Amino acid sequence: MTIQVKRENLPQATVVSIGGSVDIYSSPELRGELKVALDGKVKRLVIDMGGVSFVDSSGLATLIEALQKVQAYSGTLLLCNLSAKVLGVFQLANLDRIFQIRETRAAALEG
Amino acid sequence: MTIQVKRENLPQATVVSIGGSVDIYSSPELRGELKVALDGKVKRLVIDMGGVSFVDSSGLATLIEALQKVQAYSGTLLLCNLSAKVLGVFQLANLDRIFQIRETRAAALEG
Amino acid sequence: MADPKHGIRVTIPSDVSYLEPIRTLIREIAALAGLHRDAASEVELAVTEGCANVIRHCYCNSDREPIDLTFAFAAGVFEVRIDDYGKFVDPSRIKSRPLDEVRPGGLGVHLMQKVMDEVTYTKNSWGGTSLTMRKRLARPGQEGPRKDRSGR
Amino acid sequence: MADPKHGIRVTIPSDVSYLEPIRTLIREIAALAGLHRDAASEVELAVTEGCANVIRHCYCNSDREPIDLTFAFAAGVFEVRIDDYGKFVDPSRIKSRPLDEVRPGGLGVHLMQKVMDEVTYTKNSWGGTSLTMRKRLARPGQEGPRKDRSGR
Ligand SMILES: Nc1ncnc2c1ncn2[C@@H]1O[C@H](COP(=O)(O)OP(=O)(O)O)[C@@H](O)[C@H]1O
Ligand SMILES: Nc1ncnc2c1ncn2[C@@H]1O[C@H](COP(=O)(O)OP(=O)(O)O)[C@@H](O)[C@H]1O
Repeated sequence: MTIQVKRENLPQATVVSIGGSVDIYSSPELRGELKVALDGKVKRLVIDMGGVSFVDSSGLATLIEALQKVQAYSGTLLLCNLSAKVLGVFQLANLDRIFQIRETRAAALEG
Repeated sequence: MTIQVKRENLPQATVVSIGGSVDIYSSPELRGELKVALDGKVKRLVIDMGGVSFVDSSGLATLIEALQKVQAYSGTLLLCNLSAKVLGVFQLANLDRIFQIRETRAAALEG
Repeated sequence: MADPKHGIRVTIPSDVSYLEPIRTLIREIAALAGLHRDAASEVELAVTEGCANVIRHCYCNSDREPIDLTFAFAAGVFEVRIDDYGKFVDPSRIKSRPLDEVRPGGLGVHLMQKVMDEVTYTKNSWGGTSLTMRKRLARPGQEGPRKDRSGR
Repeated sequence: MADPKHGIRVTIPSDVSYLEPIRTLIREIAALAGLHRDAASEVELAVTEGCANVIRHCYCNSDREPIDLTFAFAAGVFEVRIDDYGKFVDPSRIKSRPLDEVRPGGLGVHLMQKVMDEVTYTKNSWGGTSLTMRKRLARPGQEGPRKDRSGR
């Protein structure tokens, strides 16, 4: 598979770590993994993108969908560990202003 | 470039270390590097293939040519550090019986 | 068949599982063309978006229709053409949503236009849509074909 | 155009610098097809040898003639076809030297035959040579398409 997704429940937040390529092929798998967290209405969801080497507009769509669901139940979604390349794609779509983005996982867990 | 070639003159032998792909595209570069050693009629030539990830019949041809030139002036040519995959290609062509192949560079330098 | 002097042509089925192999191939061809790694990543993104749009909007997610990709490089320009076998679509109708109307989707064409220097839709000779995208090789002093004869 | 249901088709110029990108692509397609890494390496070798022979013996080392590569996988078999646009050559004349007559060269066809399960030369529809090579996917229990729908 081209994507790896892992979900952990920590005291401070639920963390979903992603690795590989998040594209039109693999984003359904990410959506499924996020759905579990979103259905449980977790207060604080951290998506650790440290392992992501590629993201396309389908990947962005999946993340926007998650953000909107979290906002609908007044939770918090944070992204962390974006490579310069992946952050660049968010910036191209002005999404760096929409998402709360932290450099490290520790920073994302703190707020 | 797809190939890296380095030549060193050690007390025991001249060592040519190769990395990358030795194919119809890159073997002329290897041939050029070997020519310098062969023109100097070095007594003992060790070709360290530790970095080689791919070899095709052009690569084999280049090495056979070198072997025959070394034999013509009664020198010694040894190969070392072949990966299982690269050794497999030699075996397919029965060349493991033609070349003196050593597992390590140390063994090749000793004989 | 593509004019072989101009690089490489690939036909894939309209199956999203082929996009990862295509991105890998782009990295290799881009290296031959002397494109910088970051620029190559941008071409990977643009081609993924272009193919995704063909798969979804032209082929309605069928995974067994052909998509032709043609990669060419010459004179400091890296060019990709994506040809489909559907109906030609009025290019004025192909555009992304405004960026501030945030919703899932509607960003593909915008990303292509951002990362490539030129994005053009035309009708191809068999009546389908041809998407041509060009990227200029930056910093001509530092970049360039890996070998002279690769730079055609 | 290749039948897209059967995988992927690539046209490259007869330029040896394209063989490394093609090997990388083969690794990716082989992964889609569920081919073991070692088996994929063998396909890489066979395709390199097949293309090298087209470049040298069919196109006399011209680097701007077309070579078509078609990769297909179905029913536990990975198939590669290499098509040239030269004259069809009597297949009985295409053979390597005896292994014990050691000299530089004359091993390509032997290596192809060793690593592939089937190697066949036929005349293609436009009068050139078509080299078809097949490799069976070993250990069906452990191997298989990465996804059901990739296994076409
Ligand atoms: N190849 C295509 N064929 C037909 N219509 C297309 C094509 N590509 C894009 N479009 C149209 O342009 C719109 C914007 O595309 P895009 O920005 O990629 O966002 P999305 O595909 O997520 O809607 C699409 O919704 C579609 O209407
Ligand atoms: N595509 C081809 N077209 C014409 N002749 C070929 C082709 N491939 C191979 N041959 C013939 O078969 C011979 C053996 O090929 P091979 O085993 O690859 O060794 P080499 O190419 O080094 O001679 C070649 O010398 C050539 O005469």
